[in-house]
Amino acid sequence: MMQSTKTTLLRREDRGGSYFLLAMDNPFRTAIRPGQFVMLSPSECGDPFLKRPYSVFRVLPPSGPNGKGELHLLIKKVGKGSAQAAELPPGTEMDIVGPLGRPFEIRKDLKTAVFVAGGVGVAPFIWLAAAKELRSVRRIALIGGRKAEDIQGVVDLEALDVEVRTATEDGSLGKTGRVTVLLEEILQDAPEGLELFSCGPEPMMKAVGRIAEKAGIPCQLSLEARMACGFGVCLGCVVKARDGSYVRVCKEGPVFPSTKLAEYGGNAGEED
Amino acid sequence: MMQSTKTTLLRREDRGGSYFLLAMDNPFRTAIRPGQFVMLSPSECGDPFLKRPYSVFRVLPPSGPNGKGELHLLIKKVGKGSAQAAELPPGTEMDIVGPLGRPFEIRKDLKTAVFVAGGVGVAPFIWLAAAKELRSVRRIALIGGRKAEDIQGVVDLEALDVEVRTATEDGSLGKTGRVTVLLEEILQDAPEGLELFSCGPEPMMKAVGRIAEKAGIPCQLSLEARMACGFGVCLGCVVKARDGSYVRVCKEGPVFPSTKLAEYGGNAGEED
Amino acid sequence: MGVDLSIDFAGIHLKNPVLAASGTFGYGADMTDFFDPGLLGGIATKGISLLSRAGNLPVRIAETASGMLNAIGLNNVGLDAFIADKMPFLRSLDDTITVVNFYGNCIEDYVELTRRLSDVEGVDLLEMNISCPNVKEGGIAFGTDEGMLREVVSACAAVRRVPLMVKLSPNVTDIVRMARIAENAGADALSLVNTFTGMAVDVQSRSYVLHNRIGGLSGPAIKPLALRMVHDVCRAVTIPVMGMGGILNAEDALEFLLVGARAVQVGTASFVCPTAMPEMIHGMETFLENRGVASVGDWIGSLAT
Amino acid sequence: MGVDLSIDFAGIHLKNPVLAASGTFGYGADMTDFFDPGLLGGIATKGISLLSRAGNLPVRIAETASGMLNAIGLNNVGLDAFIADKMPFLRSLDDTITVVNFYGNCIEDYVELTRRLSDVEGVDLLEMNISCPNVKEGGIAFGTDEGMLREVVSACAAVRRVPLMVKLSPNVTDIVRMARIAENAGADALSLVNTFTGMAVDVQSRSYVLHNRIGGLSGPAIKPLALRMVHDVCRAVTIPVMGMGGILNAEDALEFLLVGARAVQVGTASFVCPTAMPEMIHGMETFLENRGVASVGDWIGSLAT
Ligand SMILES: Cc1cc2nc3c(=O)[nH]c(=O)nc-3n(C[C@H](O)[C@H](O)[C@H](O)COP(=O)(O)OP(=O)(O)OC[C@H]3O[C@@H](n4cnc5c(N)ncnc54)[C@H](O)[C@@H]3O)c2cc1C
Ligand SMILES: Cc1cc2nc3c(=O)[nH]c(=O)nc-3n(C[C@H](O)[C@H](O)[C@H](O)COP(=O)(O)OP(=O)(O)OC[C@H]3O[C@@H](n4cnc5c(N)ncnc54)[C@H](O)[C@@H]3O)c2cc1C
Ligand SMILES: Cc1cc2nc3c(=O)[nH]c(=O)nc-3n(C[C@H](O)[C@H](O)[C@H](O)COP(=O)(O)O)c2cc1C
Ligand SMILES: Cc1cc2nc3c(=O)[nH]c(=O)nc-3n(C[C@H](O)[C@H](O)[C@H](O)COP(=O)(O)O)c2cc1C
Ligand code: FES
Ligand code: FES
Repeated sequence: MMQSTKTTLLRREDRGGSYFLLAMDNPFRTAIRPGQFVMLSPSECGDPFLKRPYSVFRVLPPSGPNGKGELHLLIKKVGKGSAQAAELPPGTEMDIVGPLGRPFEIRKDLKTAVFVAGGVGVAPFIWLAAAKELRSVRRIALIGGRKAEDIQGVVDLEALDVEVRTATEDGSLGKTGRVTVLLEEILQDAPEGLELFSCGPEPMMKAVGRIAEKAGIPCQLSLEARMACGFGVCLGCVVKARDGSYVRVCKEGPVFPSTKLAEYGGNAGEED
Repeated sequence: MMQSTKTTLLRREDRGGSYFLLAMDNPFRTAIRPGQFVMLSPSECGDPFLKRPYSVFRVLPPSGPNGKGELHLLIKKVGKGSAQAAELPPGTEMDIVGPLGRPFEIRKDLKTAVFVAGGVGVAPFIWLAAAKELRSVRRIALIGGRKAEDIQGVVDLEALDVEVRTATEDGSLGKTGRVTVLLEEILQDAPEGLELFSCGPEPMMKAVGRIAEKAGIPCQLSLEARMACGFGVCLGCVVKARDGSYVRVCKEGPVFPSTKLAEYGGNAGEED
Repeated sequence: MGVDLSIDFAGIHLKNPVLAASGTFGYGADMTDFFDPGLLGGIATKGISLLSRAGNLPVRIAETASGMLNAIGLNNVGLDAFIADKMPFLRSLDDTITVVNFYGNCIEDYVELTRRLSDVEGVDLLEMNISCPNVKEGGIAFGTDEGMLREVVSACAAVRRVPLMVKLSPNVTDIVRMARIAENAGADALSLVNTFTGMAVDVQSRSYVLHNRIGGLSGPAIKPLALRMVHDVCRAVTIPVMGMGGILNAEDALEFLLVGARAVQVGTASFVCPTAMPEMIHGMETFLENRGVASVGDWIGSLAT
Repeated sequence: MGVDLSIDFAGIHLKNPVLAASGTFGYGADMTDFFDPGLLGGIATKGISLLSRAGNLPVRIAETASGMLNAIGLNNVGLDAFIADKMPFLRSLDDTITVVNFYGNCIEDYVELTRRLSDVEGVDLLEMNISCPNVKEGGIAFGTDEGMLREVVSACAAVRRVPLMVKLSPNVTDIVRMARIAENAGADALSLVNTFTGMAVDVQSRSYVLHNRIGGLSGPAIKPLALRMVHDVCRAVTIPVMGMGGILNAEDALEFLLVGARAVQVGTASFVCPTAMPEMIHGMETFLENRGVASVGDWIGSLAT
């Protein structure tokens, strides 16, 4: 059940580079599933006009009888809204809508979950890695970025016993190159009961989708899109499905099987 | 010399009812004259869109070698901008333009200065009362308002040895009735070298102007108007002069001799 | 206590004058998590065409100062699916009226839609969209060309069996003229405004933001423009007017009513604040009650002139 | 380093493409406390009429979401006082061009103003204001009626001795059509947009906010609308276009240049931030330099299509 409500900023944690974590009261009555997101208004005035979508990074359970629990978001400063969010003092009340969207699906027979993340795309995998259903599953996170500061979430994932491998384009951390290089390595081992979960820049996800489909491995992609509402009514956030129709990233997504999407995987998008 | 600059909010002081005082760094190089105002942006985002004009209530000199001095404004919460200003945490940076407008003129032969203020219109009189040129002048402040909480600035004025008399329409403080009743009393004594200085709601100032002109007493009025720029270029803030032309409240004013204005004093505006 | 918020609109009883605007509330069932849509005076559906339409390629939206551009391109399920799949829910909302916004490529489409929608149980009001700036074919021309406007409205008015409301385009030199033409051609009511044609470009990529290049501007940015148009049209026609454009809260809605609109539609506000409409209804009630206005009908058109 | 910001505009050398918009910068001397007006590419004066005008009764302005309405009503000192009292300062700004915005009640006024202003030393460009929504007489009709537009532009073009720029009204169905008419009638350049007609009402007093009832909307709210119009006009005419409407910063200005404007005017931004223009010039330079664009001329019209 979606709610439109308010939350209070508890603290802000600098994560290096242009990344930061916002911890706020979890105002939602419904449990948040991994892959779901919220629409957050980083300012109390009408500027910027629209809320911004952010993946749920982590949820902390209520502590104490009246505790509300905490909701954490990992945010990269890229424009007006995120820059404002980076300046909010603790105690700020913010408008928030959530939990939104279709979460990751976790198959019963999943044996090895590989998270392929680019930059801030790592955000949903902390909460996914923490999922009860994944406790006895081997979890590997492949994180890529331009430079070291773009490799986020490593400590958070390792704390959850996830195997983390990293790659940077400038070689400043982990392997030199793109995250897809790490993925090809994993696929050579061909682990059993494998599924890919990917989130990051569009070209990266297209490449991941292609690799997955070539290898015949199931792959779920968490997409981004410009959103006006976040809950399915504006039809602004669509992406083309393989059947030619448009599907809403905020409602049918943000998580899609790669095989559902026209421009991810298959023969599409070979331009990368 | 006007400046467009930034200032930092130092503290906010509740003054009862919907009144509060904002203390900020005085960012201006030029001395601020009594009656001048500033244009203040109460928010860092573009909403509300325009700055708001506020009279200078008090200026504190720099203390210590690097001190900037302080600028104080007395603000009444009436709408969006003032409501936002009331919530700003100390430390907030605000855009500010000033000092603006024509100040009160202080005649050499002034013996008794009577300030006639309505509500937040008392704001400019604290800084006027503190003026060097007025030190040896008898200063009387007549302050009116609807109820007790609307009578502001009394302690500030008394601290400057100003004689303060008050009137409220509901009788909750001072005389019951309008501030003009207090004015009529003063005029019966007909003190020597008298001049009126008035600021407050339009109907009040119109009445004061009329009384002054009937009694042949000079009177300066500090007007309000909706302003877009505050420094003379938009021509939005005009008021009709007695010669039929329009004069800018932000540039030729906000302080005008009552005799200059078409709708204040003289035979005009008898509707009150 | 209790302010009477109900109003008669073109012979239809509205329990309150707040309706969801077309294209911003789906087919009525998408926002039930946030509030009971049965609280609304009415719901205008996404624009329906004879056949389903996929709409425009993304990017479809761009944020602007106090507003947004959209180039959805009338993405909709098509008439048959609408009647079969979407009407049942709308019909279930007893005293919340259903306004079906519809759109054609040519006069024949409009006429057929009018005819077929008139027969659908539960359709209270037809809203003819001749003003969508986001589709390449006919649509927009009907809204900006006087002759075509007259023709399409006359043709539909002749076959309507429920009241026909014409939704006017603001992208014209003289909207009052268009309003009069629609009235004379037989419209039972008018709604305005649709979105204003606008554009966004990105200096980083040196390209258009929207795939469609142009989009329709909505939200608070357009409120002063919409309010002027609603004001002028209300003074020029005798049929009722539904006003919209940038309404965020009760005060905004009361402004449109003050200048003469008999009801309002609320669009973009619901994206920013999903509960804007129920809060607005409540706020209107409180405001009118505090001012001693017994019925919203007394407020409508009561601007001092 | 060093980006060449200079540009040729209708045969006039602009040292940079940022000009103060008419009605928002007085006669050039009011904002010297904030910055040296000689930094600007040019200054468009408040609209000048043959005789001085007092303008409209207050209230003249109303704030709106990301914008403002004004109903100043062309309050100005009149031609003679302008030439005698205001031109000396403008003339003293060596390489900042003087654009005289002017306004008449009838064709004869426009012609006389064109003739007389052509002879004034230091006037570089005439900007014909046929689009002010805030005066009751002729002005606005010239901007929205095709025949009158053709007539007034032809008449003035015939007597001009400095380049004549026609400032178009956005309150039309098809601004491209108006642009072509002005071009064919002999305009040397176009500027757009003037303000959009809007209204504000106050629910507390149940009355109009502006004494003039309607006013012109300016500021960021209109930027997407203005940008679309400038884009379309630039593709339709061969004479240079000066773009404006809601420009606040370098990025906004670069957007207008990107869609084809050869220069921009900045209005309302100066009220909100008196140093917006010099900051914008600096910001444009930095942006272009970072992108390796050597000359602003290379940026103009370089939108990927
Ligand atoms: C489901 C979902 C989950 C997300 N989760 C996260 C998260 O966990 N952490 C995080 O940091 N970000 C996340 N994002 C992205 C985030 O929403 C954007 O970075 C944010 O909206 C940017 O807002 P802004 O005001 O800072 O930037 P803006 O000023 O709005 O934009 C900055 C620049 O980015 C471009 N831009 C903005 N949004 C998009 C877009 N959706 N697609 C392409 N270009 C765009 C703009 O054109 C502009 O050039 C998510 C997005 C979606 C849809
Ligand atoms: C020279 C000058 C000095 C001033 N000094 C002070 C001061 O020291 N302290 C102080 O509290 N206020 C002062 N004011 C008034 C102050 O500027 C306004 O109260 C403020 O702009 C309101 O902003 P807001 O956003 O809170 O209200 P808004 O939301 O803008 O307006 C609230 C209501 O007031 C109306 N309104 C707003 N401004 C005006 C106006 N100028 N005239 C008539 N109606 C108006 C609006 O229509 C609305 O109904 C001064 C004004 C001027 C011109
Ligand atoms: C995303 C979106 C989709 C829209 N779709 C339609 C539509 O299908 N038919 C229509 O007549 N108007 C459509 N509109 C216009 C709205 O109904 C309304 O006229 C306009 O948005 C102005 O109101 P607002 O400012 O409250 O949003 C749409 C508007 C938006 C923002
Ligand atoms: C207060 C004010 C006065 C104006 N006066 C004039 C004028 O005299 N002549 C004119 O052609 N345009 C006038 N304009 C319009 C501006 O020049 C400009 O076209 C418009 O404001 C859009 O630009 P902006 O959004 O940057 O302000 C005026 C605008 C404002 C806000
Ligand atoms: S963001 Fe509105 S439908 Fe997805
Ligand atoms: S406020 Fe702009 S001229 Fe006075």
